[in-house]
Amino acid sequence: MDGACKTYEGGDRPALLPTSFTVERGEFVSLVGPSGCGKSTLLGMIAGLLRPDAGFVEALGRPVEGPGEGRAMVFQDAALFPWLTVLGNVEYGLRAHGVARAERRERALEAVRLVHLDHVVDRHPHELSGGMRQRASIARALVMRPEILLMDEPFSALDAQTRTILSDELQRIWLETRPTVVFVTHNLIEAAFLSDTVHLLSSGPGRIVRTYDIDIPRPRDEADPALLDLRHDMLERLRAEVDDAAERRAQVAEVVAL
Amino acid sequence: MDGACKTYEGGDRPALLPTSFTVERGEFVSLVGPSGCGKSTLLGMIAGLLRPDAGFVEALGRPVEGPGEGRAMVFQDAALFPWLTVLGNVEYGLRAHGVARAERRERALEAVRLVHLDHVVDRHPHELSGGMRQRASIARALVMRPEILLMDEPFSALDAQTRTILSDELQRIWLETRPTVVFVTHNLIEAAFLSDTVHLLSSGPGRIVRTYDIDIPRPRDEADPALLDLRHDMLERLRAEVDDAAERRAQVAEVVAL
Amino acid sequence: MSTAAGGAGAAGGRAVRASRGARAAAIGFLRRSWFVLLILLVWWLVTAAGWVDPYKLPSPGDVLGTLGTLLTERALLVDLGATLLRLVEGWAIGVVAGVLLGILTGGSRVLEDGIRPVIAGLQAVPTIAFLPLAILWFGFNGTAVLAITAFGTFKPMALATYGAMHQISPTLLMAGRALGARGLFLQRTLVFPAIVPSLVTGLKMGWSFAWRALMAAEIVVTGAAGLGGVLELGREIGAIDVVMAVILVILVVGIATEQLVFARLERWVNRRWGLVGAR
Amino acid sequence: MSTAAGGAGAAGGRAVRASRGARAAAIGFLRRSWFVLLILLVWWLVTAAGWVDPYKLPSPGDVLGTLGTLLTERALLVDLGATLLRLVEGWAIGVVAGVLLGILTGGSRVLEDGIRPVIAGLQAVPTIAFLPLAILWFGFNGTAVLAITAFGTFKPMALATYGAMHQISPTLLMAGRALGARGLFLQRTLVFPAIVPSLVTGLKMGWSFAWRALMAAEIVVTGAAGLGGVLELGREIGAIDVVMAVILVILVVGIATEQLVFARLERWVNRRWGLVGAR
Amino acid sequence: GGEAPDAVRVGLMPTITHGPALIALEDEFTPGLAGLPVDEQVFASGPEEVSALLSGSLDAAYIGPGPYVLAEGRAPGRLRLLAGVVNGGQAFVARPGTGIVDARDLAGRRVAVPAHGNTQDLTLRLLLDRAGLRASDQGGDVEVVPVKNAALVEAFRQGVVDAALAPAPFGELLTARGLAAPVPAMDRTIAEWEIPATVLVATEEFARANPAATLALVRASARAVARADAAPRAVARAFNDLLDESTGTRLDGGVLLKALDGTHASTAVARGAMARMVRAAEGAGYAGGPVAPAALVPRAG
Ligand SMILES: Nc1ncnc2c1ncn2[C@@H]1O[C@H](COP(=O)(O)OP(=O)(O)OP(=O)(O)O)[C@@H](O)[C@H]1O
Ligand SMILES: Nc1ncnc2c1ncn2[C@@H]1O[C@H](COP(=O)(O)OP(=O)(O)OP(=O)(O)O)[C@@H](O)[C@H]1O
Ligand SMILES: [Mg+2]
Ligand SMILES: [Mg+2]
Repeated sequence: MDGACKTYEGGDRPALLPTSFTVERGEFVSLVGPSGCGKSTLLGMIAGLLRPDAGFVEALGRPVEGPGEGRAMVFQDAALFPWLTVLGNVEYGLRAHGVARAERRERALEAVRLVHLDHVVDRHPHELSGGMRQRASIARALVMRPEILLMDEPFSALDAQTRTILSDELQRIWLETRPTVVFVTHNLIEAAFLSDTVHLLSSGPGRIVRTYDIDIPRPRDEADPALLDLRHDMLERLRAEVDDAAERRAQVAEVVAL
Repeated sequence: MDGACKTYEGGDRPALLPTSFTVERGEFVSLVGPSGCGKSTLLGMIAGLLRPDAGFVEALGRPVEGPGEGRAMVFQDAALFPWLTVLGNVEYGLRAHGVARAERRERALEAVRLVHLDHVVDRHPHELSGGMRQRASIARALVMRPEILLMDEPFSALDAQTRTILSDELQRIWLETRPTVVFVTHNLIEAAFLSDTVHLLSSGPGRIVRTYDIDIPRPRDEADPALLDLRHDMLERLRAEVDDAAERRAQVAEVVAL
Repeated sequence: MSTAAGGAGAAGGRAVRASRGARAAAIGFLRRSWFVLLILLVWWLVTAAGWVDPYKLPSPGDVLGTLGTLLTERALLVDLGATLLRLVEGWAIGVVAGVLLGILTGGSRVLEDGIRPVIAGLQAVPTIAFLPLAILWFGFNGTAVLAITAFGTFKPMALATYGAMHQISPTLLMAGRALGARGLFLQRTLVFPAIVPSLVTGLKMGWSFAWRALMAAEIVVTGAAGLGGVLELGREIGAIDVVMAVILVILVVGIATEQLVFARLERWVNRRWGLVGAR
Repeated sequence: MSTAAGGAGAAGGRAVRASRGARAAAIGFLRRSWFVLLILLVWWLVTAAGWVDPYKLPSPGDVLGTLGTLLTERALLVDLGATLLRLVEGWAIGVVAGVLLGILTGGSRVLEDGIRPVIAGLQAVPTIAFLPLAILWFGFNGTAVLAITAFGTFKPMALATYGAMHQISPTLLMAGRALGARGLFLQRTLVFPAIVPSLVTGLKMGWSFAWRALMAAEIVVTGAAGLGGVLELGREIGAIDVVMAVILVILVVGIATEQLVFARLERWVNRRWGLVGAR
Repeated sequence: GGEAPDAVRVGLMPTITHGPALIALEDEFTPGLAGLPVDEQVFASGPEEVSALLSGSLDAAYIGPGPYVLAEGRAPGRLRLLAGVVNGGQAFVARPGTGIVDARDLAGRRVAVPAHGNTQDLTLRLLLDRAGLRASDQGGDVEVVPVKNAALVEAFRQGVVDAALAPAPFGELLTARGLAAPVPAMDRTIAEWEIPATVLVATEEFARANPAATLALVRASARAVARADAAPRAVARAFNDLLDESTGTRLDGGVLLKALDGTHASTAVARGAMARMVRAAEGAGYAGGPVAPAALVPRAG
């Protein structure tokens, strides 16, 4: 609880300019920006999976030197291990940390229950729907009891309805467990709906061009007009940001489709 | 010019109920319908690539017994031969028909000029953009001087702008050469913009549920309000048609995105 | 596409279906075996008509007769057993060694870049060329043959492992690392299972190379029991029927292994790894 | 990702870049050859220190010396030439026969379903097992060896062709048929070019099997000139240095073929077929 | 073929028991046979020569009686026995310390022969038979192990086998290196049987079509046999020359001469000896069919 719990100063990667921002403990932050602007790169650095060329990342008061240590990540395509069952997937991180069998099982079942997957613990990933897979992936991250949860477009491979349902569930889970969340998405409504803060990144060499603080009380409703206004605002801003004509078209199409 | 130049009576394929329709010589007909309703199957039967289980297909006064014979086809993903240049691809059908080298070259160059690809005749397909590839594919069909041109979602793999440009070009080419065209698409605007007649197919077991005759004079403009009205009409009709809830959602999303 | 059968009346439908099933099975059998039957027929005709010297091509009956004699009098099953034992042993050693080397060194670019070209180079040399070395190092006995078989398996397995490791989804690796897996735990619980589907294909390849190395070696080192020795015996005494009988045995073993072991293993792995649709 | 170098001043930039280039090349070389160098060093140390019987492992120098002697006195190049000629001939025959069979019969389900299992079965039998038959049918001379080499190549090539044909995009086939291509024209101008990229991989596989079949055959049929004969001779007179010299020659030839022929061919085909990104 | 051949293709093996063949190649065949030049081909083993003869790539060959007898059983009447060349030429040796002095001591032992069905293999079976023993592939307890001549030294050094019936000069070579000792009792028995080491055969087809050349071949071979019998040193030299040419090594002249002691160049073929070979082949299950007694008698014209 010592104020700034995470700071980032980016490297000189071609597509990511030096970038700094801070996330308060327990805060839900979204990163939004055009494709290829470096959102995944940024998240990877926070996770400790990528090393910044310059600058540094600090999490929970310590500099990030590798993965793990209270941070967990959820990927766009779930990235479940196909040879393990749902339970096996959820237990994996605990096994990696040498948690004893009994405790492992118990914690995994608890996490699975949290995402409403207790009826399919023995299924393999290919026997699940896309939404179930993504929920398993979230359970796999939550079971680590992370203080920081990193999510890289976790819902973008899903259809609109499943997406809405999972957004709702994520809000519920977040309200229950209150981890710090850094959430990457293309979906402005999603970002506005879930977050305390939304950072807008620029295209090309990524950097933060605008920050929105969202004070709407939770639990929120996706149809809330305040959210729609906010989305409109962000959309305008994004349009202005995407300078290249071709990119703007693609971007607009993408956003309209949401 | 003997009135009904093509008649189709469909087989009992699980996903295609017996279907009949007639296309006048020189007419531009579009087939629109939900995914999996049998549009490609139908087109394949007209092309002579698939055999109906029952019923028969007649083209140019003769029953269809195999591919060729005045019919040419354009596929969704262009389906160019990657080992041939643009010119080689366009010449291929002529080679298959034993057309002499000199005539082949001349006709191919003419077709390539018609689709504005004369500057890239020596490139291979992977050196072309998606739109150029699709134009090469159209040239490959046109060079056969087909009386009937079959197009299976020829523009669906392209981005919105390229799509619009190619639609315009297709209209121009059609006005110049006036083949009979059977055009399959998901894009209602596209269908309305290009066609004399649009047949709406039902989902599940495919059959024609509605036929629209479009009398707007050519050349047309995609922004024509009459077209937009028509699209709205078709969209409503399609919505009603797609009964399964999940399918309706996907369908609507698809249509909205166009 | 069974809708075509839907037209049949309900009464008697079962009988119709059963006879149809039998007919379909018969057609399926013919479809897969007409060529074998054709070969057998031509073989039989040619030998029965006396068009070829039986010294050069014995009749199918002669070969079967010889096979019977070999099975009863020479205890061919002992030779077969010895060969299969050597094959499985050598292959297993080669597989384990190749996969271990691949996994342990495939994670590091420096190790892989140094070792992989050497193995690729060695794979370009027919394993049998190393037999003289093996005989000098391990003696003129089964150990040399085993070593050659293992070595013949080792090279393609190591190369298959390297290849498979390059195809692991980077996201999967990231997911594992993000969950705290590292070092040997990562290799054992993520890298290895991730490459299993590719390895199954590699196993068959390795088996094929193992057979080749083993047969070539057994033909030279003929001391102990083994099919290679019988093959060489047939050649030495000019008994082509013996040679063909042995080929027949290897053929049957090969097809049985493929059907009963590898095809099943592949199907099981593909199901478990959720690759059914992908193939 | 050369932006890192962008910080260097314009003056002297070229020199810096050149020396960097040289250093990068040196590092690249070391990266790929440290393991070879390590092996050579250990080999040299072990033999120089006298830890192993030179009868079992001659020193690198001895092997090179023997190689020199073989090259000058036994005209090893004649053997190498004879072997390579047989290899290329047998391989080419096998490739043409395998691909032709695959293309001509792969288009028909009946033909493929009958023939493919037979070839797959034969591929399970080491080609060398057919050598006694080949000797009886073709005589004890180069023809038998050639036949075995060709047969050894034929089987995997035919199987690779079948496999490749199943991977042809159905749309491409439909496109060709819609344009009026059929029969032999279709096979020649569509099916064949469409499978070329897969065949290039198959060619390497076939080459590998051709080498194996040829060496195993040459070791048995030692009459004419050939590396297999030299290898067998080395074994017979217990001259391990001769064996290792021959292995060295095969290794160099194998690596050279891979680098100069197959890798280039593959690169060319992948570029021409637009598969650069896909690999 | 019906047309006249342009050369007589004669096969032989690079062993010392083919001594007369080596001499014949050096001198006797040089002027040709009935106007035909001689094209010599060197083979590694008897079965290979048989394959070459039967597949038509060879007209005549110096060959061991074992492979000849087997060929007669499998392809009757295709070959013709022309004349004897060398008798004897094999030595029984045992590893020191095994205590093998007689055939009876071979019970439970491993004995090397060069190849299945070759002259030594058949002779060994005769020896075992006389001692009331059987080879393991005939249900007995003596293991007959095929070991190629070149691998023999290594096999003895590693103790893979206890004894060997080896063609000259490999038995003597083992003895000279101290890896084995002769077993005189066995050698005496073998000598009594007068088993040939090498005979001269031709394809029936060639002999019929070219009687003059066949006769010339037999005569030239007989002259070479006489010379070899008179001058073993010439044989040793011719052998070493051939060895040197193909492998770059020469064997110790003393060993070669000692080996030649046990050989006896002669055009005669002891009828009983050939019959014994047939019996051994049948006993071992090698014979593809019965061998006509007439095939065991040399027939030049
Ligand atoms: N492994 C890599 N090697 C080289 N460049 C990379 C690599 N990964 C990403 N990049 C580049 O870095 C830039 C940022 O990529 P990143 O994946 O972070 O973007 P993103 O914002 O996540 O995009 P998206 O929304 O499409 O996921 C892009 O230009 C990309 O091409
Ligand atoms: N080769 C095939 N074998 C079996 N069923 C097929 C085959 N091809 C298509 N189908 C089925 O036939 C039905 C019609 O397919 P078709 O491809 O004609 O649909 P479509 O209208 O073209 O759909 P889309 O808009 O997605 O291209 C679908 O239910 C499909 O699953
Ligand atoms: Mg990303
Ligand atoms: Mg379709």
